[in-house]
Amino acid sequence: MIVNRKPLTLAERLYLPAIVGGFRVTIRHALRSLFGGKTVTMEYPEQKWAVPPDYRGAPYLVKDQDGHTKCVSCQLCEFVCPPKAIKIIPPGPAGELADRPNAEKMPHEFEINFLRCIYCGLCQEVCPEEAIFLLKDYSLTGLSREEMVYGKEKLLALGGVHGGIQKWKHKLEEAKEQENFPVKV
Amino acid sequence: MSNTATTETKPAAPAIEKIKVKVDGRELEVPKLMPDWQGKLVPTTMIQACELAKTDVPHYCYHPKLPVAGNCRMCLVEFGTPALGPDRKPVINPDGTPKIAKSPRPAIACATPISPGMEIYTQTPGVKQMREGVLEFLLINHPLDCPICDQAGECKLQEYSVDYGQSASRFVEPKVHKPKAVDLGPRIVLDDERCILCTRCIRFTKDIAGDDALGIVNRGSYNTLTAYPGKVFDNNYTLNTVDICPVGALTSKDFRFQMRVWFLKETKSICTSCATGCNIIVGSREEKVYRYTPRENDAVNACWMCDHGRLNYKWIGRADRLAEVRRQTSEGRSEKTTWTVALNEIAEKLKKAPHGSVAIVASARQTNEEFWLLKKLADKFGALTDSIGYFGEGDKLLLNVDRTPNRTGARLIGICQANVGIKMMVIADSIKVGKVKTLIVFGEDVTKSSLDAELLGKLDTLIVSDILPNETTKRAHYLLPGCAHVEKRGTFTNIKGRVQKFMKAVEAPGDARPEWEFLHDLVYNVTGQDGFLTIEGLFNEMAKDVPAFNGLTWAGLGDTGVTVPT
Amino acid sequence: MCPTIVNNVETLCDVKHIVALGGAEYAKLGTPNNTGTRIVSLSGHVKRPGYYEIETGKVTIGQLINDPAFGGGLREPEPGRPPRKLKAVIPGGSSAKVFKAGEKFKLKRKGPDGQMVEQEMDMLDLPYDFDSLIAAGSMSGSSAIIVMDDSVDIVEALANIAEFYAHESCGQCTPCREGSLWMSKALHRLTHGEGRASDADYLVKIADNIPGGRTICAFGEACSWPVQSFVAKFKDEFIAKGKADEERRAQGKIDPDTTPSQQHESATAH
Amino acid sequence: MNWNFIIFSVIKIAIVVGVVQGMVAYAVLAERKISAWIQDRVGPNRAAPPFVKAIPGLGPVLIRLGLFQPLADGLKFMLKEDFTPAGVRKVYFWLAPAIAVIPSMLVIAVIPFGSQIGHQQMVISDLNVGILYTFGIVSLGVYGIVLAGYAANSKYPFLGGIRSSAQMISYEISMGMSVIPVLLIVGNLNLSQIIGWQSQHGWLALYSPVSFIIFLVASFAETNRLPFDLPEAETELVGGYHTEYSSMKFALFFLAEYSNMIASAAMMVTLFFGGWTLPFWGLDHPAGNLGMGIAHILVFLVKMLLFVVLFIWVRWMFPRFRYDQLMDLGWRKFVPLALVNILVTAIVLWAKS
Repeated sequence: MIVNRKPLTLAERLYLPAIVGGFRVTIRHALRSLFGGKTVTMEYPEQKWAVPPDYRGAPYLVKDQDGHTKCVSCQLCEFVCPPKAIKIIPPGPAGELADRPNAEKMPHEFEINFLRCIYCGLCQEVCPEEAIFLLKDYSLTGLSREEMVYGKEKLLALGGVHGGIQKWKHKLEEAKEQENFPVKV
Repeated sequence: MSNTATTETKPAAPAIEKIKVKVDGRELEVPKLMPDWQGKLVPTTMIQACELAKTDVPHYCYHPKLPVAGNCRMCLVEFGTPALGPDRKPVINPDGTPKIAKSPRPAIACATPISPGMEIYTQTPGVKQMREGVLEFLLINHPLDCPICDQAGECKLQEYSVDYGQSASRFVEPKVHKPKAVDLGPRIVLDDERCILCTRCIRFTKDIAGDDALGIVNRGSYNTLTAYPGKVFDNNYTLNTVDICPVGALTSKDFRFQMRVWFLKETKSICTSCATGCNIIVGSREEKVYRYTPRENDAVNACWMCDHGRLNYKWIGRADRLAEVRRQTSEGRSEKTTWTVALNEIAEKLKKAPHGSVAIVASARQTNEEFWLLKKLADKFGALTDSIGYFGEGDKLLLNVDRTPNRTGARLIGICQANVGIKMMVIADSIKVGKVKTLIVFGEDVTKSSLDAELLGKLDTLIVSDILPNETTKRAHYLLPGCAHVEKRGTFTNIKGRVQKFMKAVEAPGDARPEWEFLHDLVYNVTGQDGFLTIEGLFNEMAKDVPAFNGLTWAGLGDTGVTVPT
Repeated sequence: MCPTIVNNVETLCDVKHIVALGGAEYAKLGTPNNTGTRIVSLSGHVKRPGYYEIETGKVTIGQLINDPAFGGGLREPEPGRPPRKLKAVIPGGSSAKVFKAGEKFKLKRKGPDGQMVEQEMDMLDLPYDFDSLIAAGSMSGSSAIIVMDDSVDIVEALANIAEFYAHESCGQCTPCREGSLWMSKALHRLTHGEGRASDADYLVKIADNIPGGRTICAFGEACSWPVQSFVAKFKDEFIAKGKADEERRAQGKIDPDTTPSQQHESATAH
Repeated sequence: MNWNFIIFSVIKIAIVVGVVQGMVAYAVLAERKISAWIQDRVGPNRAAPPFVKAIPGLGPVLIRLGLFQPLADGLKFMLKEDFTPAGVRKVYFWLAPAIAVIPSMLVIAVIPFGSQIGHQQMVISDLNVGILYTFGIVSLGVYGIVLAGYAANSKYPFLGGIRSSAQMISYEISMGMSVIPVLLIVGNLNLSQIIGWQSQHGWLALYSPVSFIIFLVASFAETNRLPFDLPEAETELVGGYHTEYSSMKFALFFLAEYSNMIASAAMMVTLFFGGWTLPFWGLDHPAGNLGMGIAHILVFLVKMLLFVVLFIWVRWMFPRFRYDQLMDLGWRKFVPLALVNILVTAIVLWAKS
């Protein structure tokens, strides 16, 4: 469809009314911000942004209520990570056992390269153990590339404790209850 | 095509009568008899007919190479047979087709033989409902610990849950708990909670491995897979139970918690641990080999491989792998150099070498193509050639006494005699008397056989290509780093004369190059004979040149190889 | 290894009669198609539980329960209580489908004139033979009759039966192995105060996945029939029990819809 | 040669150049602050030497006003890596920034920025052909830009340079013609004389408003300021002619732009708004004492700064012209308008006489 533009009126062609209008708008804003103090600028280090609850910040590893590592090194986040920022080294057959009962496995090393991370949140979404969360941190800085690769200890320390279902603990309790069921082994 | 190479050595079987069946409404002809797990001809089962019809029937306990147990009930299908009238004659529909009497009860496709005119229904609502029901039963007591389980990604319970399962669970009771992380033997860990009691492992160990070590104890839902009390599950085939376990109940201690299977790149290859030449799949990620798994080849290893071969891969990624081309300077110092320099210098020296002053010791772990290129060099100088044999104890199933993968190839190409190593003494004597001045060694530590360090010291030129350092590589004037079989392509000829190719899975470390590549350069520099720069072309050239391989082509080998007369 | 024959006592008892009477004479006992004798194991809430040998089909279930020669009627009530009423009868061992007291069946029977006639009859009037019980939707099975009076909690009874089957399942094939214990666990929950009103349907859905040729042997059918028939015929009792549990839990528990602050407010208001 | 003249000229040159440089620096700050205010922002309010914060009361205010930002900017320009890309034509690449700066400084030489202090005329060189000199020098400025665009040997600077040359040549015509009525009215080319005439007869902007408007718009174009900043147009040409420049060389282009702006403002004040005069408080006569002399200089500076603010204000108000619109405005609107303006002025003057 062709839209025929309206021909400009003389006033419009002269630009002058528009120029005057421009002056008016700009002076209004200038005066308001100069004397009214109505600015949109947030003066960052002093003023901090209230992060909305669904904000996707930096992904960190969390611990459960008992302070145990939740991650079981399933590597789904490594698989799903679009920029390949996550690297997990599984424990291997001789590796250390998980620090909580019944879960058998936890990562030997868990690295997130925050220079690559795009904060998409797919790792959080895919995690079957609810062990990785995008927390509110948005100002990650470092002085070297190595510093921006966060290891397991650092991620766990930053993530803190995050509650939720303790699947493996629940299973262990269930196994003990089995003794009381009338149909026995 | 030549008539010397045939794909199978079996005599032509008598023609088998074919019968017509319908699978999901599609009519097809299937043989009346088909080989069972032992290869015996028995009446064809529904599941085989469905496979021929390219219809997937889900199953857990059924395995084509194992006796049928029929206990998982996953392969239940509905079926009908032609209805018979009171006169025992088929009833005909008005449109002329035979009337089908649908069986009121389902049947397990794995154990029910087909009959002429039978119709099999695998997609009816009834069948789907039965699959859902069975899957639900299997899942209620399954721990659902896929994030931890090594089987995740190649787990049939996962796959069928996606394909046939229900989306939501209605199970609200506590699950049955059974022993976890049971140490069955030196290579196997058992998680009884994950076990779905298909008994594949029991049947394999009893009927294939012949070591009746596993069984089920307790009743009902408390059924527990276990080794015979006091007995350790330790034979040379235990890890096959890990492969056939449809879930993650049996896991390999070697592969346990090492890597998720979906990261592994799968490369078709050949096991090099003995002369059987089992077909394998190499699982690798980021230039690291994580595991070998058997690849089906009915002419060699069916679906199995031995633990000895399966675990023999760790040397590939060893830190002390040779990764530099090195030469010895006139002062006897070893220095790093480049392929171009080394190969040119070797070629110059070899060109000057008088006839008969060169000897070649090849390794029976090398490929056919490499033997052929070495043979070309040997022919040029009238060189003595031989290889070294390695022998161990064999077993009845797969493990051969000959622990090298390609002695047959070396013999067929003319590198060694049937009695391998017989010329090593001749070579030693020739060095001793000063007749042989140049020795080319590929992939062997000759100081461990008849050529000791003192003899090597008498040589003018010692050219060594190897993968790992040893006494011989230390004394080499020219050290050429080679590739493990997973780092290159090529073919092996197994003990029965089956020529099988293998593919490249990982990159070689450092400067290491496939032997056939630099041998080709060397042959060209020395003899001026140009061949092919690709393994395909090289193989095809060799097949034309070597009588035993006449008629073979790289493409014609396929994935499972071709048997040549030995 | 020697071959071993394991014989049922009932078989051996029949053999005794056949040897004594001769085959043809023995076959004249009972009714057409349902010949010979059966040993009925009468148990439950009757005055005289025990084993009774009867001619097949010559005695009705009602006679077996009430005739002084057999059960002699329901047991006496506790002092000061009204007389007992019949509630249910399992006619052929615990796997057979249950009959509810007062149930009526339409059976095709050969009338006195030799014609097939349809005849409505009460559960108690069913002759105890093979065909009639099958026609009534159950079976004579092991001919073990279990009589239950109105003191019986039918859910407890089914839980007991299901427990037995969960314990007896050999575990070879999947549906019976997993289904039997599942049903038992659900019924255990229902009888221990953790029931849900939806458990009646839940049980039937589990039970429906076991029989019908899906299992290797008939044990699958055996463990699912009682569940199917009990829930079908006494559904209101199952639902009532589940509902009672749900209500009790709701009272004892904090309503998940109320926020802690609201609770606090309501607590201070009192 | 008169030693007195030389000494005082050197002093005047030093002061004028120093003041203009300083004004450039703070014009940049003004640019940033005014733009911030117009856009509801705060603008630079951080940079300060460490001791400033310690000044009680005043220190934080100075910092918030960003008064030390120009220092930081200047320091940054000096410390940045001076990068010479591969493939540039080096001699011209180094020459171009200088050629851009020098004319912008030279223009100021003939502008009377005050009446007199003592016996010294507050003008570096009171040329009789002041206006002609100005136009001559201003037309040199384009060479720096064209040369920069050419020397960088890169697409965007090249396009920027070409645009700049066409634009500046076009608007010089209308700019030059817009001044002719002024000259007709005053009858003199000497800028001091023009101011003198205005002190007696009133500001020329009132006599010839059309001339003023054409001159104003043309000076926007001449200084490559928005809405006519097509030579550097960030959104289409990355940075235009100075894309490849960095560090102090880039700063020189900046310097040139802002001193051009200041020079234009000075010219406008001189030609149309009575220069250092004000029609009241007796400020319209040459100063008799030191106080009046300084007052005249202040009057001139204030008038000039108002124009500088106008330049900045306009920049943050208007969108950029399209190139064809720019040319259309220059050739088909302003040139005829200026011609008509000359004619009308001439006729009026003829009729009056």
